Amino acid sequence: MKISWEIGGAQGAGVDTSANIFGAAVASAGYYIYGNREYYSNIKGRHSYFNLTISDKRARSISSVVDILATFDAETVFQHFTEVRGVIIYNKGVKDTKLDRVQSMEPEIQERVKEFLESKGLGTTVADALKYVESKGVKLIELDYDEIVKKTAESVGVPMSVAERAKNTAAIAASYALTGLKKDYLMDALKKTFKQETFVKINSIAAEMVMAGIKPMFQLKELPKQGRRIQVDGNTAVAMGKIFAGLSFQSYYPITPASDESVYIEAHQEVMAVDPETGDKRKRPIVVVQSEDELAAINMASGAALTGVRAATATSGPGFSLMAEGIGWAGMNEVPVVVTYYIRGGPSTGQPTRTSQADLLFAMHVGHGEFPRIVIASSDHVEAFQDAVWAFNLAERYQTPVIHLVEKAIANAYSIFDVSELELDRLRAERGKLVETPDGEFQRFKFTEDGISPRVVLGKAYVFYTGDEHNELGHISEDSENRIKMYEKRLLKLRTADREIPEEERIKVHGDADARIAVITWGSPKGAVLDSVEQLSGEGVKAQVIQIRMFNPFPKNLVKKLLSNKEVIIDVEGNYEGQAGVITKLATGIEPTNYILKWNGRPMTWDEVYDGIKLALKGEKRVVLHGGA
Amino acid sequence: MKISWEIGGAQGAGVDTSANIFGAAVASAGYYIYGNREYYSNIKGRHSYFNLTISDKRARSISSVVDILATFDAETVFQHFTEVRGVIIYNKGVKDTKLDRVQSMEPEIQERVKEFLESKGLGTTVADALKYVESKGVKLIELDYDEIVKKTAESVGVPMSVAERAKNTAAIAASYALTGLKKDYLMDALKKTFKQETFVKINSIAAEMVMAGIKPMFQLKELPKQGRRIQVDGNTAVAMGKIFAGLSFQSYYPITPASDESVYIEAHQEVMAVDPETGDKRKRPIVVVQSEDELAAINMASGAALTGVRAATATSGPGFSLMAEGIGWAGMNEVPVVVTYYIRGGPSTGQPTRTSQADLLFAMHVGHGEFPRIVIASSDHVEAFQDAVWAFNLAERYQTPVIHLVEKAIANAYSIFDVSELELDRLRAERGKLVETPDGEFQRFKFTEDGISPRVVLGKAYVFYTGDEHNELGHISEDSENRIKMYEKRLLKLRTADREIPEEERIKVHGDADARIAVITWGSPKGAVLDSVEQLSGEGVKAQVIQIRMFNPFPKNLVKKLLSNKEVIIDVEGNYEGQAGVITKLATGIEPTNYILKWNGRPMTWDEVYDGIKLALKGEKRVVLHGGA
Amino acid sequence: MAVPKVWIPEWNDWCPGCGNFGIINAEQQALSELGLTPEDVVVVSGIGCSGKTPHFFRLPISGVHTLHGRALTFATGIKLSNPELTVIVNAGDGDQLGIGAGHFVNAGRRNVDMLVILHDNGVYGLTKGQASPTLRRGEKTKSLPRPNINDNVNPIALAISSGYTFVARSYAYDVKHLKEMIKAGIKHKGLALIDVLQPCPTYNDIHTKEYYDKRVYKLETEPGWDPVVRKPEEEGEKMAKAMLKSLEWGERIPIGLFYQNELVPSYEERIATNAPSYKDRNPSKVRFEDAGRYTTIIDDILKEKEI
Amino acid sequence: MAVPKVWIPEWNDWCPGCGNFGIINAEQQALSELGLTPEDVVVVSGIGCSGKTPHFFRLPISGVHTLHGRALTFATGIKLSNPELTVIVNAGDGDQLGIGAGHFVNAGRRNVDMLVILHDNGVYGLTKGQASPTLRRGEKTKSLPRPNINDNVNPIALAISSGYTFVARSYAYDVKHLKEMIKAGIKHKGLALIDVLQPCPTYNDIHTKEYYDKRVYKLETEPGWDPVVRKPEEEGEKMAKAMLKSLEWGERIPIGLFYQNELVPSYEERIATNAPSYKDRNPSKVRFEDAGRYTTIIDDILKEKEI
Ligand SMILES: Cc1ncc(C[n+]2csc(CCOP(=O)(O)OP(=O)(O)O)c2C)c(N)n1
Ligand SMILES: Cc1ncc(C[n+]2csc(CCOP(=O)(O)OP(=O)(O)O)c2C)c(N)n1
Ligand code: SF4
Ligand code: SF4
Ligand SMILES: [Mg+2]
Ligand SMILES: [Mg+2]
Repeated sequence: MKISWEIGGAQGAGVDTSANIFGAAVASAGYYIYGNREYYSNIKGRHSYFNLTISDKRARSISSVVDILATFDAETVFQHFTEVRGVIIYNKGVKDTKLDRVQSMEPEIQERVKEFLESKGLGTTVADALKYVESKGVKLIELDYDEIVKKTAESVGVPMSVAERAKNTAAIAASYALTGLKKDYLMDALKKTFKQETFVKINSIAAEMVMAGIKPMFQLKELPKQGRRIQVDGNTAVAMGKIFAGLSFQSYYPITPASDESVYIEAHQEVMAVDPETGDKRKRPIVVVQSEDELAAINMASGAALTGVRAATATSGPGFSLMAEGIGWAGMNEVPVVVTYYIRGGPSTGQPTRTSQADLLFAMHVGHGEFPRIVIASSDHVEAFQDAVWAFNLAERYQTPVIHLVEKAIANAYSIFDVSELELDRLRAERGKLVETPDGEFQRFKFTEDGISPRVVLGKAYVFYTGDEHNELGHISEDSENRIKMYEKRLLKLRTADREIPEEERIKVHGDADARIAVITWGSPKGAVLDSVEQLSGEGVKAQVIQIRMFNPFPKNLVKKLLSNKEVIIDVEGNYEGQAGVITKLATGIEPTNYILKWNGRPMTWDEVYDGIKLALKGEKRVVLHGGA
Repeated sequence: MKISWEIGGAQGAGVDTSANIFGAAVASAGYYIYGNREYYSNIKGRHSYFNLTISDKRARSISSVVDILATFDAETVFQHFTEVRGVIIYNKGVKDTKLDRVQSMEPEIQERVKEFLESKGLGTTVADALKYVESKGVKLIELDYDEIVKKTAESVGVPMSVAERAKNTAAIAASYALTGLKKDYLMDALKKTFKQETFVKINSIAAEMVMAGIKPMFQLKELPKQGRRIQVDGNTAVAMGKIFAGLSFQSYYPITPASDESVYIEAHQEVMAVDPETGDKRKRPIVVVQSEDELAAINMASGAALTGVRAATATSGPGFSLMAEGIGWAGMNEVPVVVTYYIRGGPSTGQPTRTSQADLLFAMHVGHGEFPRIVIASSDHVEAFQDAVWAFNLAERYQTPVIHLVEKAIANAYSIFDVSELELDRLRAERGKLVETPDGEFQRFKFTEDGISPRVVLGKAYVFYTGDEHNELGHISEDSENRIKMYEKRLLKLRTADREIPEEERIKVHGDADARIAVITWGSPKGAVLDSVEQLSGEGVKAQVIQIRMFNPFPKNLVKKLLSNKEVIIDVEGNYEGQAGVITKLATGIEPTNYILKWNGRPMTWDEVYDGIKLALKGEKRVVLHGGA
Repeated sequence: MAVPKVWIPEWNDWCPGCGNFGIINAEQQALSELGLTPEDVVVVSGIGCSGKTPHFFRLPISGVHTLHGRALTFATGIKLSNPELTVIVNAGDGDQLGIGAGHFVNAGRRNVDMLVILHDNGVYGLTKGQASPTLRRGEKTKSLPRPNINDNVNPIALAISSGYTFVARSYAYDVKHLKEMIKAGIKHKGLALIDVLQPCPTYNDIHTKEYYDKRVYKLETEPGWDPVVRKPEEEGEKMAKAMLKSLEWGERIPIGLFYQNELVPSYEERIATNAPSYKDRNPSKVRFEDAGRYTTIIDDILKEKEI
Repeated sequence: MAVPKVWIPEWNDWCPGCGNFGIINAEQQALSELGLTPEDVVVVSGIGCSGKTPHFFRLPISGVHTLHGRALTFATGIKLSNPELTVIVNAGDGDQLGIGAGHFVNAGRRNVDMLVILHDNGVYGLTKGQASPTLRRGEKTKSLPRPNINDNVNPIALAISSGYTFVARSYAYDVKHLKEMIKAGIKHKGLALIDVLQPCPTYNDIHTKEYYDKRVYKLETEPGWDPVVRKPEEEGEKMAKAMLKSLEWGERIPIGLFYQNELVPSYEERIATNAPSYKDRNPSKVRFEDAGRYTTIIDDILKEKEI
């Protein structure tokens, strides 16, 4: 069972809060949710929307087809009406609004909507768009937002301006009424959100008012919940993972969609921990520095890492570009530092608030010169947490920067899942060859069989670091023979990692092992891919999904083995070049036979992937996805 | 006929000047020269040396085996004695110097020399090293530098401190005497260098004094010279190419080994040119800005390019890392800007004064997001000039940043060649779709069939640029459909370039087409590869050399065709990963069978490549070269 | 230049009441009043709410919306290659004093003839209101979880110690004053900075219109205030006075001209000293090719290297 | 900490007569006289001749030779993670005021308790003598093809306007004075800068030993010179005085303390206000794991997100 709900309005008009209230209500009734947030690089006025999948099982993707669309304004109707198959909730007041009066809509989009409506022989008002959907069987729920606000204000006895947000509650309440769930959950959610009594009152009254007039469309029942469930977005999941794993230093420079992670950590600058010496619970501090730029951010983190703390930074494309030199220094000096790389639309400033998977190859090659860059990628919120932990372990074990890829589509999306999925008890700290009590002269860059030297922190031995090529003591060396060995030593660590880290941990395999079709994917598309493959499986088309979790060192033997008996290999990813496909080809010699690609900045929906796979199976080599307003 | 001459001494003690004087003398006699300069990242005191190949034909590589070694100090003897097969010229005063007293020598190197001498049952003085080589048939020429200085000073009537540099002249003069060439050329060279009469006198007297006592070892004859010849290093070759091609704006931040290019341009801030309107010769200015950092350098150049001037910057690894974001902006805004990328040893600060080819993959992927980066690489000084011109044409034609790779081994090496090789008459300016007199509204990013839009410069039409995704007018657009098209448009230019630029121009093929052996190479190793293949050819081993000049767009069809009938494919390059091999494999599906790699910071010599190829043919998969002190 | 047939300004998506409206209005009025033909104007901006300025112009100008922190560097390249253009930089306080502080300082060393408008709103607007480098320690604007722990940078003192030759402050809601400052800044020969106090009603709930309205006063009304350097000897003293004045912040906040010194040669003049042809040959107008043939006479250069 | 069995200092490859020798000597003497145990000292450096400083120490310290322009950022990370360390930054004028100017300025806003030693030689030494940001316009040092066309930056004024709380100048060949300044800078609570006039005999043929020897005079000998802020009200006036003084350059060049203000809390103190546990728990010494098990109690955090 899955319901797709969408809500939209102008940035700053309460879309997020509304989506959260609605989500919380539904989740309290025992449902799982996956939610995606879309917004412009703008503070107020541009169109933003939230898209939720509600499910009795764990939800992991959104859909192109919307069951219930709740709209705050005319633009939302114009941008989304063609997606809806169930109900549209709209404001009576915008019915006559003409397309060309919606100034916040970009001219290109207006143009397209206009063409569409005209091609159907319709005019260009909201009413025309609604007429179109109605003809397709979509139900319309008209609310008079102004009237609702007025009535609410009157009944609570406040000025209309104070009751303004009752509009939003009206849209949610109408949506909620359609689910068939008992109203208590919504009322609780409103209470939790609005805390202050007057506001709770305003919103509860508005909700009751609206719900009274709406008949349920679905018959959702309350579901039993076992254990604890949490709702987190990707930024929070990573932040929590880092904190759990002992993060003590985080530097960052504000950037969308990375900074919310750091802001979250800033708000949790002290965490409770057990002191191993005494067994007591004590608070420990986390230093968070908002630096002057990303050059500073990466280098501060490296500096911190040299003192032995777990140190990280988080950024997105433009900031990551600026970190290239610093990451190289960390590579040269074998510094265990973690960079959480939130991928957004590039190149350059690109589409700051939209998703992308186009920075994979850059992450693999960042910084001049050859050195080991470990690259991992999370595909959902549970992995985002776990990989944040994993990243620190890898960094300390292999003494090299670890780049943890998380896309905007994960960062700003959220899911509800059971805490048990995090497997907190299974997670262990690995500190590699850290020497607690060094003795005598310390060769920080000692040559060893596996390329990994014993490590000591600043303040515990006399150690030297330099970005120049150096000898085992860390002093500058230009000797050509030392150069050959020290250079090789660093790269040897990557081979050691390749030998030590089970390839099974570097990919996740889903679906049917005997299938003749393989789907390669990574990161945020995974949920959509699994849902589409599940659907296809129901239709008798079996496929095996290979989700790549670590790109460097790449699990080449296992991937090669898995791919070698496949007839069709479909690479599904959010970029133009098929970058994971490129890496796969290079590592295994096997090239995908088909590509399903998307670079319009919107996350993949499960149904467009489903359609894409079908097209691929019909022989289309390169399917480009267009979904999402 | 080839003679290998080497001279060494402490940084700051006149090694370069001496090598230049010697080279000029020999060149005046009609010989070609290829010279390589090695030095530490240090101003005074560390070991530096110059290695020259003198030849009657165009010289293009250096050799591991030295015919004449001229030494200023003990360290040079210790560092180089094992390379010599002909003569060592040394200072009597250092004979008793013990290895462990040479403080400027790095401990690792001292250790190795010590082991070597001890393994031969010798002590560790200079005399011991000399004894060893003598036993191998090497001749020794002992000069008493102090005595020479003293005598010279006396005869000119100046204090000894003024005649100090007579030492250097002594070493050169002894070397020159061995060539058998008539002394006038040396005397002329001394005159040209020292200009001031007293110094000319000092040095001429010292030279005469030394030459008198030395019998020629070679019988070099004066050779006839036709046409003009020039001697240029790589920095100068690129600078000249840029100036020729109309460079009007160069920004840079000092960095080895790039800044000499900009310093040269700074010294030529006005050049004579024909004014097309009047036909008159008039000076035109070149703006050179030493910026505060490399972020500024790339962005100033992009800004300049928007006004229609030919604009460039030059840097090396650390600076290039800092340019990642700026290059992305240029890609996004379709700015024709040229970045000359001097590759030195990385990662990080690495080996600032040593060569490398390890930044190729980084250059190919620099900057977050997907956009066309055109990457070309020069393999010698003539190409360095021509490619500087080519780079501007490519940049203007495809309206995208062009990265021109030049390694330290080209930048700081020089060759003597005939001006006619530059083919100045053949070189033409291509400005692509530049619109001189735009009319009405200008769509700077107009969609076109080939992805290339008409371009207008700032000040001639109202145009907009932004690093955000934009519409045809250059205004920010987040529309998902515009995104798909505009993104594709930019990448389409790469396909257009791939279609338009003849693949024959993107590689150079040398040697035997029917050979079963192919050697893939690029950049500075080319000379050594050609010389070794020539030698092998004389021995009946035929090979075809494929020199890659353009990595993006890669000439995949031609390379594939050339490789498809080969049994052995040897990739020769100056890095660890075999990066050109990686690119070749990805583009053609064909992987090199063997690798000859070098990453110790020293350029490849032709004889070590020769040995390497032989080892490869014997089945060694991966030959790692160690040559060079 | 032909005026575009259709000049449709972009929809302005700043928040209602944003101080940026005042800035763009003053800027447009200044350009009009100076009678500058728009084709000669290039507005270069950084990244942030302020960075969108050129897109929102209602006058037909050209706009270059660059990278965060880098506007000054692009502007420098543009101006030096085509000195006939009027180049104005609009960028935020985060942009110029945080990530771009290195360029901000070093631009002072060059004194290129441009005007820099600093949108000083105390926050990182477009990234949702984090503290910018002009927010004072202890201040807690809307988005901050806790009071700001960084000290602020003083843009006036910083500009003066970096070598800016025209340093002023204005206020976004005093459009007339700001317009006059902009005109003076454009007319000034050399690098001009106007620190514009710009309320951000969305995120900065401390430095609001109400806050400034009652504090701001005009330096020109201060008896004896004369910030213009007329003789080299006056330089040090006028700098120091301006710096001292710039520390005044509290119940009274001065706006107006803090310092001006046209005795310092512009970078363009300095280039012309080294390359006299720069005086009368605008690099962007020199033709380096003639029907594809390069016009450079490379012979002299080759000769230097002839062997 | 166990002293290394073999402590062999690296061979020092600075040019004979380089001012850096004076700096490293003074620095070592200062550390010895302060009785600091070397294991607690980390010398962080940039790139350039000056950047090699930690490698050339004869005292057993730890050294972090970082990137060009970035020394301050690494140092900040080190110090904040282990506040018990004594952190000293040695870096060049190109390093700190050119490529690193953004960090130089923004470090002032934080006031982390560290000492910054600026090797002020007027040139980019290691890249062969180009003009650095402290070289004045019109000066032509040995490697320049033409006189410098950039104005210089005044490190003293820049530091003060950026918020440094200890700002001094010294001279590489007055090792005693420099040593005392270094000691004072280390003892100062907050961010300290010492601008060290450092002759580069190889490339700077203007600002030589001879040049400085006859110009340098000590501020402490100036009657009434009192640069220390003792009450908040004095701040503005003392800043302005220091700035005015910093403009003195010519026949007389002042060295000594220009400005000091310990009333400003250090960044460490500010962090402790937000996270009181920082006061007594050095992050680098907190154990986040116990035999592999994480010690963090994540429950409270999970609870916030429970649905
Ligand atoms: C290199 C880089 N880092 C971070 C960002 C994200 N970013 C966009 S706007 C902005 C801050 C804007 O603040 P400010 O410069 O004060 O401008 P305002 O929005 O306040 O006008 C930041 C940090 C970016 N675009 N590029
Ligand atoms: C990003 C980057 N750009 C350029 C360089 C090259 N570089 C090495 S040292 C140096 C300048 C050194 O000057 P300064 O900082 O004044 O130090 P000094 O050598 O004078 O002590 C430069 C530009 C570099 N290492 N990294
Ligand atoms: S966030 Fe602030 S600065 Fe940005 S547009 Fe809104 S009010 Fe203006
Ligand atoms: S170049 Fe100058 S600064 Fe560098 S070591 Fe030599 S004298 Fe010192
Ligand atoms: Mg701001
Ligand atoms: Mg310097």
